[in-house]
Amino acid sequence: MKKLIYLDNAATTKTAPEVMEAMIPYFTEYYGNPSSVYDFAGISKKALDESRETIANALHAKENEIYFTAGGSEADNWALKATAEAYAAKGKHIITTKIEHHAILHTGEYLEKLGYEVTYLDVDEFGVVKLDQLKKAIRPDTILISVMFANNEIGTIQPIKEIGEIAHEQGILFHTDAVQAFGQVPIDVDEYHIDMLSASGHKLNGPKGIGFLYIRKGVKIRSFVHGGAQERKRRAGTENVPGIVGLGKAVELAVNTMEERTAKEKELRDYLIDRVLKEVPYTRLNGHRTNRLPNNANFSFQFVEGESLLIMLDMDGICGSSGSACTSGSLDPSHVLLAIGLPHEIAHGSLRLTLSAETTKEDIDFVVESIKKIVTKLRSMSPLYEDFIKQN
Amino acid sequence: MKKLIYLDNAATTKTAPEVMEAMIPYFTEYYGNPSSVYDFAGISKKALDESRETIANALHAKENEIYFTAGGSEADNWALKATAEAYAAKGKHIITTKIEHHAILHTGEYLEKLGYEVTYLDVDEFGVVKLDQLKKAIRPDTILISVMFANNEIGTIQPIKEIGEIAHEQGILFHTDAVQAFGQVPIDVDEYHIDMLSASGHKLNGPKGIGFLYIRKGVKIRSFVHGGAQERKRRAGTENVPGIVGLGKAVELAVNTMEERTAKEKELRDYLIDRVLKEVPYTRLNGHRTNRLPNNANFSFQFVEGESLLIMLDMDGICGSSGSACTSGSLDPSHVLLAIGLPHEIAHGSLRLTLSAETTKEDIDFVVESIKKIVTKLRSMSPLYEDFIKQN
Amino acid sequence: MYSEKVMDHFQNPRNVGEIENASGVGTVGNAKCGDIMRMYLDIDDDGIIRDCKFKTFGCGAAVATSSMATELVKGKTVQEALEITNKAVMEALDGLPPVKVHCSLLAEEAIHAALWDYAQKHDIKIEGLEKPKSDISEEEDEEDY
Ligand SMILES: Cc1ncc(COP(=O)(O)O)c(C=O)c1O
Ligand SMILES: Cc1ncc(COP(=O)(O)O)c(C=O)c1O
Ligand code: FES
Ligand code: FES
Repeated sequence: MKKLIYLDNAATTKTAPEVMEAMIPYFTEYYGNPSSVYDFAGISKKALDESRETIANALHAKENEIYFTAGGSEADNWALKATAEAYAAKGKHIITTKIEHHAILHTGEYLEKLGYEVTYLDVDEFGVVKLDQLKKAIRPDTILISVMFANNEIGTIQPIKEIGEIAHEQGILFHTDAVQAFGQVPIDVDEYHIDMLSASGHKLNGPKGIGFLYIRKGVKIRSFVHGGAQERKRRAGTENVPGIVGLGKAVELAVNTMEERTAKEKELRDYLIDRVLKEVPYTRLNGHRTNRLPNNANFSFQFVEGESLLIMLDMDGICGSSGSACTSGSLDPSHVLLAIGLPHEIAHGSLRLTLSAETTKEDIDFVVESIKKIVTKLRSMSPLYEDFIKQN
Repeated sequence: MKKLIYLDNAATTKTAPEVMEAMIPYFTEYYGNPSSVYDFAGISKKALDESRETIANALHAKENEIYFTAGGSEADNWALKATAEAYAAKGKHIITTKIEHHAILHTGEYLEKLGYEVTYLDVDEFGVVKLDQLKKAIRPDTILISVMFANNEIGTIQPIKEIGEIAHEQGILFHTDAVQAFGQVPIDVDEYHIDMLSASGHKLNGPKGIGFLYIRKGVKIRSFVHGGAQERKRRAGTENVPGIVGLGKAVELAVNTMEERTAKEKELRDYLIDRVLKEVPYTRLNGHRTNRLPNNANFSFQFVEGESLLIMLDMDGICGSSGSACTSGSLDPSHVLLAIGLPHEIAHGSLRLTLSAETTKEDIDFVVESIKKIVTKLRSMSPLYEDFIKQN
Repeated sequence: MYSEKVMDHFQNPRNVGEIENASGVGTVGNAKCGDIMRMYLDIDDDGIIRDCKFKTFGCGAAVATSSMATELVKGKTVQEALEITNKAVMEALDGLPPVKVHCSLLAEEAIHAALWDYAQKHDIKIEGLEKPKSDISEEEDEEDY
């Protein structure tokens, strides 16, 4: 296989070798069911406890506030559905934003069908939630505010602390989907007034199929998966021991390397952004210039369609992603890019590149040259570009 | 560590080395997100398709009828909750049994709170559902019959084909929890009239944290986890690619080795049962003598408490399990043992031993001697035994 | 799951057995988990517990607490024995897992039941001893879910 420049780390990441190493014994050697009585199963139980502790520490939370799930989507579904159920007597109004991941948006729509009311807040042109709109949206029957920590497409980081303060002043629960942010930015659930937080292993060099929901002690929570007594009777199912061990290791690594890693990523990301904006005309950066995930760059190239761009990058060995309609199951362009005010045809030509610790300056140089070449080629084929040139 | 005789394969199994080998590349090498556009992610996508095909073939189903989940519990929850939701207009009555796994029972109780009615069928002394009772339980508003294929505690295999026929004659959907049976007995969803079937990877030497729900084409099904467009838009969340690959491999192995493996297990199981019943007085076999899982033996030793028995077996390096209250989170003894008519104090002294392909005759001989010694010791300490001896 | 002390008392329970013509015998059961404990006491004329034996049908914690309770009781006066609480037994065992705390109540109750039997047989009144329940089952806080 030719050299691969993998710049789609917001979609998923490579499982780190250290994570692999930590997991392997729990598949074939210490495979006991943590619920069993014998000593052999105690090894699995201990591994769960240690992973839970590592994760709790990373968030400044307590161990018994961490509940393992099969990933970010399950955690998001759980947070919304179970809160809706447990607090229905108080009210049936939920506030979220227009730029959430589908795991939140579609769950919100589902709850609307069940008779709940959901307010989807707008964001400004950089993708930041408007705090005054949030304040106005709060009603006596509002039971939950769910705002993502950082956006998966444009990388914008929300003013989580301010949102948490507003929620808590009003006695409303605050959930944040931190699937993209956890491991990339420091999070303190107390300082930020977070009551629930979703995260997913495969976004931080951990395994796929494992994640967690942080639930602050005292929050009334119902089960989402009913059955056995696992996870303090809150989430049934034999624990994914290797996955949980892998997640714990990944969190440990992410926390320990965060400062250095993200500083390096930011530098490369800014180098990438600067070069692309300077060297490719009719291009814009989506998201906030500084308040964004350290590894995220998101561009819109006018007159260019996203899927074509991706396929050509792929031919150069570059993996990226696009908010283009054509790459997703649905045919609507990204709801996030529309929410920040991009017109359809520009939203279509977006490119998200998300770096990892392994990304080098050489990679970025290669990518910039490739983008320049491809955008030029696609524009030369584009009727939109032809019209534009003729009109100018 | 001293030699371990692992006889708790109904709780969980060792991940097979072949399964490990198949999975590993998908963690660190082919880690792409199957939903992505580039070629690199196509490798992951292809792996999913292959696993789906293997599993479909094992059940005589079609590939697009297999939906991956995080395990058996999620599959059970999904089957019941989504059917309840999708068919509420037809009726709100569900039939299941008293000996289902908690993933079914607790989900049933949850649905009852939502206004559904659930009939829990009795079983006979061997743990077999009574077909005439089933027929009588059916009502015009019955939307689902859910009966487990084989019981996890006592191993009894149900007359699934007959139940499927009854369901289909009445136009009622039929779900079976085959978490214990899949890979141990041949299953043909068409022949048995199964509309939905739950299975879990870690019960058949596959990884933990992965399972699937078979859903027959034509069955109206709602999502349980809402979000992205994965699993034909039915089950959101980035696919657990390594887990799915491992599950596929485990199913392939289970199917290929089934005949030979289960014949060997049956022979050893019967040897174990015969020796224990013959050599340990005041002992009974729970479950059906012949219609039982090839690897399952379940005994009750009068006057003996299960947890003590397990801990002493553990000291001899033997891993088993018990339906005793004292070993579970709840303090009630096994609902299954009570359902087959055992009184509390006998249900307490139950021991489940579940064999694997690796179990040897030497293991069984060692285990029988150990049981004899321990049961004698525990009886000498038991006030119940003292009373019994004095009275006789 | 259990401390080393618990495992030691479980593996090598002290004072298992019966006492013929015991001064007092008490049998208590835990309706909640179905376990049963019987305690035999041999008490001399000065009211000192000379010997103590037990039999238990129960989990590892139940066996270990029975064993430890007999150790604690031996040599004590009736009044001292009465003051042995389940907490004291648990502490002597270096603790029990939270779900097993109720098992230790069996031991405390079994001592009380045997002392009650002794008092009945010898027609004496022991200060602070009430007629024991034959079934103990104490409410545990279940978290709602
Ligand atoms: C019959 C049965 N159903 C469901 C389950 C749940 O499966 P899992 O633990 O994989 O969620 C199990 C095993 O625990 C089982 O034995
Ligand atoms: C912000 C956000 N939330 C939720 C998810 C869902 O996570 P998972 O795919 O692990 O279920 C993702 C990633 O896909 C995400 O980026
Ligand atoms: S033109 Fe093909 S999907 Fe948009
Ligand atoms: S005595 Fe039953 S759980 Fe301990």
